[in-house]
Amino acid sequence: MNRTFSIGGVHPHDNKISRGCAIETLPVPETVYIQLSQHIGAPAKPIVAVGDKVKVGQPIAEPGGFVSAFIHSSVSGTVKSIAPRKDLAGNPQMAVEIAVEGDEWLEGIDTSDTLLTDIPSDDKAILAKIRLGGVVGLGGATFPTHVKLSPPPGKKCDMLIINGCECEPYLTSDFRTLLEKGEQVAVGTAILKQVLGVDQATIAIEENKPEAIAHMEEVLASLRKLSSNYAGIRVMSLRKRYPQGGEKQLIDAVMHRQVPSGALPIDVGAVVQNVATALAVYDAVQKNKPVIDNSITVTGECFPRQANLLVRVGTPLSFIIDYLGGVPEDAVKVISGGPMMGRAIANLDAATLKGTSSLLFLTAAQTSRRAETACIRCGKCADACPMGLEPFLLVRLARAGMTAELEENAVQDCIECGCCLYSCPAGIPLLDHIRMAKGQMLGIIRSRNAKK
Amino acid sequence: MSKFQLITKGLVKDNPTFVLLLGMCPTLATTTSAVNGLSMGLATLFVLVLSNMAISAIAPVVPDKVHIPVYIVVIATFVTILQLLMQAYTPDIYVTLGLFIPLIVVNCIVLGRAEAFACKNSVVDSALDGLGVGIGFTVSLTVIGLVREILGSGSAFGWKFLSGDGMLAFVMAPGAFLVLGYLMVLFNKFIAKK
Amino acid sequence: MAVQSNFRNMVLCLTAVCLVCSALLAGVYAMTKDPIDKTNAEILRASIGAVLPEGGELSEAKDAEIGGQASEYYVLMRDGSPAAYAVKSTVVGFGGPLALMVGVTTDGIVYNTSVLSHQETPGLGAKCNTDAKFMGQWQGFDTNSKVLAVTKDGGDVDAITASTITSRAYALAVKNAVDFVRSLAGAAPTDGASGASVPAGAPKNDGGQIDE
Amino acid sequence: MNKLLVSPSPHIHADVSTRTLMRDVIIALLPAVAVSVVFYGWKELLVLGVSVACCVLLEYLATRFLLKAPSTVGDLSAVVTGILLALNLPYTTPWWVVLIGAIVAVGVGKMTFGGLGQNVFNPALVGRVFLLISFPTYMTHWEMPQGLFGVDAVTGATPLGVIKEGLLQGGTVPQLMADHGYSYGQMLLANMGGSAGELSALALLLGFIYLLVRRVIKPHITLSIWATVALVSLIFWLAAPDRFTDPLFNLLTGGMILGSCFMATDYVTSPMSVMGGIVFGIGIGFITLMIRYFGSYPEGMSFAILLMNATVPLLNRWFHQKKYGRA
Amino acid sequence: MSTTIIWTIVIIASLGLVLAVVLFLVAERFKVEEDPRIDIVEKTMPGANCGGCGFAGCRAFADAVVKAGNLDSAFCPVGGNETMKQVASILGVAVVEKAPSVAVVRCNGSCAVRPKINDYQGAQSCKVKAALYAGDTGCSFGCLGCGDCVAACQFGALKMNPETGLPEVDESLCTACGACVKACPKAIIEIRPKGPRGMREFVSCVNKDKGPSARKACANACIGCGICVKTCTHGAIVLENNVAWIDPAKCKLCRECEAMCPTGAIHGINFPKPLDKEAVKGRVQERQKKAREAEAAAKVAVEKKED
Amino acid sequence: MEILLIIVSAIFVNNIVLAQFLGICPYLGVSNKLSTATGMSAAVCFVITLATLVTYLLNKYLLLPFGLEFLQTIAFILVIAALVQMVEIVLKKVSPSLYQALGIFLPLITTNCAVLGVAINVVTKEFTFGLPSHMLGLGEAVLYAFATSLGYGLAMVLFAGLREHLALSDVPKAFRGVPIALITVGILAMAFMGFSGIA
Ligand SMILES: Cc1cc2nc3c(=O)[nH]c(=O)nc-3n(C[C@H](O)[C@H](O)[C@H](O)COP(=O)(O)O)c2cc1C
Ligand SMILES: Cc1cc2nc3c(=O)[nH]c(=O)nc-3n(C[C@H](O)[C@H](O)[C@H](O)COP(=O)(O)O)c2cc1C
Ligand SMILES: Cc1cc2nc3c(=O)[nH]c(=O)nc-3n(C[C@H](O)[C@H](O)[C@H](O)COP(=O)(O)O)c2cc1C
Ligand SMILES: Cc1cc2nc3c(=O)[nH]c(=O)nc-3n(C[C@H](O)[C@H](O)[C@H](O)CO)c2cc1C
Ligand code: SF4
Ligand code: SF4
Ligand code: SF4
Ligand code: SF4
Ligand code: FES
Repeated sequence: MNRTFSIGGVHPHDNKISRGCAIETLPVPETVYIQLSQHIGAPAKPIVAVGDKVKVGQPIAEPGGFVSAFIHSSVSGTVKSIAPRKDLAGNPQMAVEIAVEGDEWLEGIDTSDTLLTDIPSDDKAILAKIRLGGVVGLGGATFPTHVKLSPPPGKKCDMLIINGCECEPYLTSDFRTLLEKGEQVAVGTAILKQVLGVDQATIAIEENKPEAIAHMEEVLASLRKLSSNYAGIRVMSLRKRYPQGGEKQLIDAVMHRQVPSGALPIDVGAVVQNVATALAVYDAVQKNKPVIDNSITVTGECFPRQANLLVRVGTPLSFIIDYLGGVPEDAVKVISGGPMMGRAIANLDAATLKGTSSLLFLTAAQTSRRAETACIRCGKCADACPMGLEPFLLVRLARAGMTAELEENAVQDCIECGCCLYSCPAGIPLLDHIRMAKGQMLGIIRSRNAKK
Repeated sequence: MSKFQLITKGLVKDNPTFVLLLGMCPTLATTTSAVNGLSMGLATLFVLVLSNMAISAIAPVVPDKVHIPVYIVVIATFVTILQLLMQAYTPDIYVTLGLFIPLIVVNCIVLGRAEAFACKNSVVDSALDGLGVGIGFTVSLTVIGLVREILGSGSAFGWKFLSGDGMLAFVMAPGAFLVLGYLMVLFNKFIAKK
Repeated sequence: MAVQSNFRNMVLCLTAVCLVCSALLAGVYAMTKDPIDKTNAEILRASIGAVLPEGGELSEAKDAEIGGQASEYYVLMRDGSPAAYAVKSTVVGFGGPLALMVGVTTDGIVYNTSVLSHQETPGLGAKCNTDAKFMGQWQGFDTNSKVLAVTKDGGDVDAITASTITSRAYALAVKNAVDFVRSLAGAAPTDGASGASVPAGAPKNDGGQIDE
Repeated sequence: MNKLLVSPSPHIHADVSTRTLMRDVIIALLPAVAVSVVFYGWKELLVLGVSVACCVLLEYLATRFLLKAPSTVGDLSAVVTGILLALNLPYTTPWWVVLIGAIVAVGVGKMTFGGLGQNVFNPALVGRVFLLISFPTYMTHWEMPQGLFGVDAVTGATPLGVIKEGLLQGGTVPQLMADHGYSYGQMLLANMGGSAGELSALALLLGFIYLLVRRVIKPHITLSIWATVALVSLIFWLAAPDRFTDPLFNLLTGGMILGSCFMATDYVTSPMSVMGGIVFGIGIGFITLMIRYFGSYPEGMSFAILLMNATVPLLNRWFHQKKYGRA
Repeated sequence: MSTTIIWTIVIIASLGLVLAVVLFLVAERFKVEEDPRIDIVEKTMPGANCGGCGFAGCRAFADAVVKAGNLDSAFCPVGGNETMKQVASILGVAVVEKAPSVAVVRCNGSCAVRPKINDYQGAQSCKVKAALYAGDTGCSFGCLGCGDCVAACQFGALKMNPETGLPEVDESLCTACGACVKACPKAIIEIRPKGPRGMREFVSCVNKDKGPSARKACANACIGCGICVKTCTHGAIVLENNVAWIDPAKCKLCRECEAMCPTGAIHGINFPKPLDKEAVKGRVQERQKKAREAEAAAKVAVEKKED
Repeated sequence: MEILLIIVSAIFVNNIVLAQFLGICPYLGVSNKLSTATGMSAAVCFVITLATLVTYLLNKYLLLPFGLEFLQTIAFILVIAALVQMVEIVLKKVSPSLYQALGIFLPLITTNCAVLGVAINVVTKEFTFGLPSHMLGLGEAVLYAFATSLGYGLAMVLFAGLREHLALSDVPKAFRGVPIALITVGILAMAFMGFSGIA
């Protein structure tokens, strides 16, 4: 029996209907809108002006703080405007509008397909490249990778985990990346391993992706023959269970360690990076290629054409959709990300971000929420919660505004995986309320810590 | 407040049972039938009126720090007198109500009226106040007793209209709570119209 | 409140109130003592009278041990010799002690019974004090020909529906009384007649426990 | 598509609903219902019919007129309550007593608290215990129909009642068991006497397994009741086999199976955490045996469940799910 | 008999005596430790415990003002000046009157003028909705309509108007406690001085979008055109981030801005007479024309001088 | 065995609140929160036990010898009132923390009829416990009083748990507060009837 995490979890049907679609490259649109806030932390500050000519891979914004990242132009052309533009939630966000002219890349970027397996030995230089390449976590949180790779002094990393779980239904871009760019991911992993100074790295893949597991084992076997850099990297097959890909759950599954509440993975000696992040690290370090594009799964039973696309950052969603045949009649909801954690899109004119991983189209029958009825205290939400929380209780407390009790019952630990709401037979909007309560609680905790 | 209001306020506005929630123990324990409820109510009324009068008479000279013990002594005296009288003249009722006769001493209604009203008002007003609250208490207890008797024994004021028994739970402890609970809802809804 | 407290007026006031109240109480007590005694006596007499035939002269209470418990009985003297006995007999019923006054004539026939106090369930065991059929069967119950046990146990006492326990206790109380009267008369206890057996050394049989 | 639908994640939902859960419980109860109708005939049907109809009707009326909300009868929980109440009553119960029971169960036990999910006591048991106290005659006395398995069923008492009475009269357990010809096989298949739910342990267990397979309930509460009953009665039985009945007898008689499989497991009125559930089960098992052995009621399952229902808020407070990353 | 009576009296009286002594000791040992004024002040407070004053409930307020001995930094918005006067008299200090205030909803994008472009499913809460997306309409600033503010108001002063989909304030009930302001994730509600006889002039919109997109999203939006600023002769209107705001301290309630606003985003309430838009408009235009002429004349004069 | 019977009988079978109807006012009044309910229960335990001890002695050595049983009510209540006050003083002085936890409930207890009720019951009622009915001896009396107050605590804590739960439930408006509390106690009392006859 394969390993898995020890608390909670659910088994939604995985519906990976686009798993057979090879990654194809989407044409470059006429205009891209590159948002200045594509990562957790402070928005980047623009370093170009309206009218400037830019090339592919040219930095157009620099970090706006310690936890922040570079942003590069994904196309070549002229900067048309730097102004608020509605993001996919419809909220105005600063974005750089670039009219595309040709496809001219910045010098120094290696656009060839050659696999470079020799890893530079200067860790500082590697980190600088990662930082300058604007690499952020592509597993969803878009946390600047160079920050994650510089653990605070005194904290030692025992294990690097490459997160290839892709436990969300429908999503296949990580899977395709592993199949098609397995070598690059492996090299990226070796780079990360070296920077972190760890001996062990695990590429964790769920058992429903046997091709990827086999492929990665092959790739690693051949790489190990080339260099000792690749010793200590292994592939681990995990049982299929959502949210296996959640950092905390993955650490539990792989290392049998649990990250204490409020602590970081590094506190238990773990660093988790997504497969696509590893690829981005490879590109940045070996090829000098910053994050200017990423793979996006476009899928949904009602959608006419399944696809995994390599898309330039800043491409309008409508461009992608039109390219594949337009929005189907019966789709009511378009989701950026998976059906469990993704965000419903309110505005199809918005553009992609570095972290966009999929566009999922769902019909009313698939997605409609059940009418809310009374909680029957069945405990299914608590059984499902991978953090061992009691969502039914948290919601009762949240509705009554009982802050002290909410903290006691660890609302701040919720990872917003959605297992609770998914499982509830009474259709109670558990996570909606918990998310609010959690936000409020984190605010309280933060201000309390600030006072101390 | 007019004298009339003094007497009637206990029925609805300051109903000791349904509004003030005082004297719950006799309310629940002695209302197995309408007659029992009525007797308990009257017994309490007797003590209420007399102790209210006595206390309003002596209140002006009672030092503040001992007023509770003094009032308790006064109330206990009347309760004991009541006990003796009942033993002598209504022994049946005395046996039925049992422990709850001496417990009138600690019935919060009695001490409550002493504290809240008698010690600040004239003897006559205090007597009327005791009478009013006592009537409210008596009526409530009689109604509760009546409902429990009808449901529990199939009779009303001892007159049997069902050949068999009623639902026995109503003459026992659970029924007391249930009847009071539901009557309270009805009271709030239809009589007090809160 | 009008008066400021100090040691002297506090003590004085409370003591004075106590004095007055106790005097009042004492007065009422003195006043009601006779009526209370009389009422109690009347109740007793009524309960005795109800279970004994008319006429004759009733003795004072006499102490005795009945059914293993300290109790008392009264003798009805007619023409200088005992004609009947009123025996107070207490057993444990369903809900607690069940105290009866049992009238037994010297020839072992139950004249009548009455319930002095009980704690049985209203509507069930409590019917032993209200159910005409149940109460009626005791009048003239001849212990020489009938067995003092409920029909379920092979006796001749019709139990109250769904209250066998109370009925059994009742029957036992009567039996204890009859046995006592027989022992006064020097006769054998009813056990022989009924054929019911008292398990030897049964743990609580001296407590009026129904152990048959 | 003109307007995009927007909602917070997750965007898909498991295909269980309150209604499907309740439907599964009803399906699980069908074997027991069938057996009882076969054995007791139309009288049992009447009890079932009155109980279910009245529960559903009352829920409908209460939601519409008391709560002034859309009716919730569609969730089928009132049907479950109705069936369980009926299975808890002797088949001879007059229809109007069943009616009162249903009114108390749904009216007092459930709707007064606000309907599905809000009640703290098991509604069917509130109904049953109310009837037990109010109409002990009907609830403990009935005539038996002709036995199907060649058993001479003449007395109207359940094995538990027979043993209790017999012990009071100085009998011993083995002697009473032999006198009445009780056998475990018969108790498992069809144990004549008592309410419909005490009839066939096997039919009930079948339903229980169905619920487990469908993942409607988890087995911890039921198992902890059984374990407690078995263990405690074993101790008593070994100490005084004449005075106390044996574990198997206690597991197979009375409302033990019905109560432990279907009534103690009611979501609404049982603890949320597994540990709490185990303590809950231990409490039920223990109190049941104490009442059976020492109380004046022959059967203690319903009281035990109701009593432990009252402890559920405390158990929920004291026992929590194991949390991730917390000691 | 008589011994019984004597013993009765002796025992009860001596019990009373002992008790009195004990109670005296109690009285001696327990002097009041807490400032009794805290209780008194607490009793005068409205007891809503809403926290509108900035303290954790009425008791905390009472405690704080009694300890401080003055009312300089304390004001109970619920009880208002009435209560504050009473508290002041308890503390023996003077009270500074505050202008009575009331909550004002600064969004007038009713369902009719603000077409929906999205549907929403989820917990009916503005906060949840706001965290998710900008709102069902093109306006990312306007009211979300789930009524968090209504739920927050302890005084029942807010109600959702189903027709407009916007909350409405019942001024007679509103105590200006500000709970709704805190509850609204879109910062739409503002506490404003009530104004003379309740008359108030305010911009009922907070849309910071540029004119065209604001207009596209909502017909009643403030488009930041600045006409009102130009109209107001008292300098009461500030235009910032494409949205106007009227300073109640400077506003003279002339209603000229209201008449001039091209979208109707400016609202005047509780005025005795309805606004005759055309008349006021004419008047303002007249004045502006004159001003322009005067200016032009002045310019001409200046130019002439220079020449 | 007898001790066990006294305890079981006092806590479960004849539960002071659910079967004897004593001390209902504070039972309904201070059971809103589990923490207060626990504090109140502890205070009641202490006072009932102590008061029974004192009144038992008072009755035995002062009232009975002089034939003054009729003074039980007045004498007991006086003593109880004084006792509660004294406990308050002593507690405040000896253990301020305990006073913080229990002291606030003491004034409530004076008018709690459970205290007087148990005191009177102990000296007037006959008890059986499956034995010949008899009056309680001093040891039994104190044990009985203590067990009874434990029964009060049990009923109180259970009830407080239920009420805290109900406070967060959607109880219909008309039933909220005292009515639903009463109905809950009613059902609880029904459940406690299961213990009847345990002896
Ligand atoms: C404020 C903040 C600070 C963080 N600091 C660190 C850090 O110092 N070291 C580290 O390895 N990860 C750090 N992380 C990254 C988190 O551990 C985690 O990888 C990230 O939030 C994404 O996880 P998720 O996608 O599971 O939510 C930080 C994250 C946040 C939000
Ligand atoms: C519920 C949940 C599910 C997740 N599932 C995945 C996943 O399937 N694959 C993945 O790479 N990251 C997943 N993540 C994000 C990881 O927690 C983690 O942030 C990420 O692997 C860190 O790598 P990155 O910094 O390279 O993005 C998930 C996070 C959560 C909270
Ligand atoms: C609440 C309740 C109270 C009862 N009270 C009595 C009673 O007072 N006396 C009695 O004999 N049986 C009483 N019983 C019935 C006994 O438990 C038992 O069922 C009955 O006595 C058995 O006798 P039977 O053969 O007449 O059915 C009561 C039962 C219940 C449920
Ligand atoms: C597994 C399960 C067991 C149930 N058991 C009962 C029961 O014993 N009694 C009852 O009235 N309802 C029962 N119900 C129905 C429903 O949950 C119950 O009426 C609620 O207590 C009503 O709020 C059960 C439901 C489920 C899913
Ligand atoms: S969303 Fe939060 S509460 Fe819900 S299951 Fe996931 S971690 Fe638990
Ligand atoms: S899953 Fe839903 S119905 Fe079940 S306990 Fe959780 S919130 Fe309640
Ligand atoms: S409307 Fe707002 S400010 Fe006014 S009382 Fe209600 S919450 Fe307070
Ligand atoms: S004013 Fe604010 S809180 Fe009120 S309904 Fe609108 S968005 Fe929600
Ligand atoms: S009457 Fe018993 S406590 Fe109030």
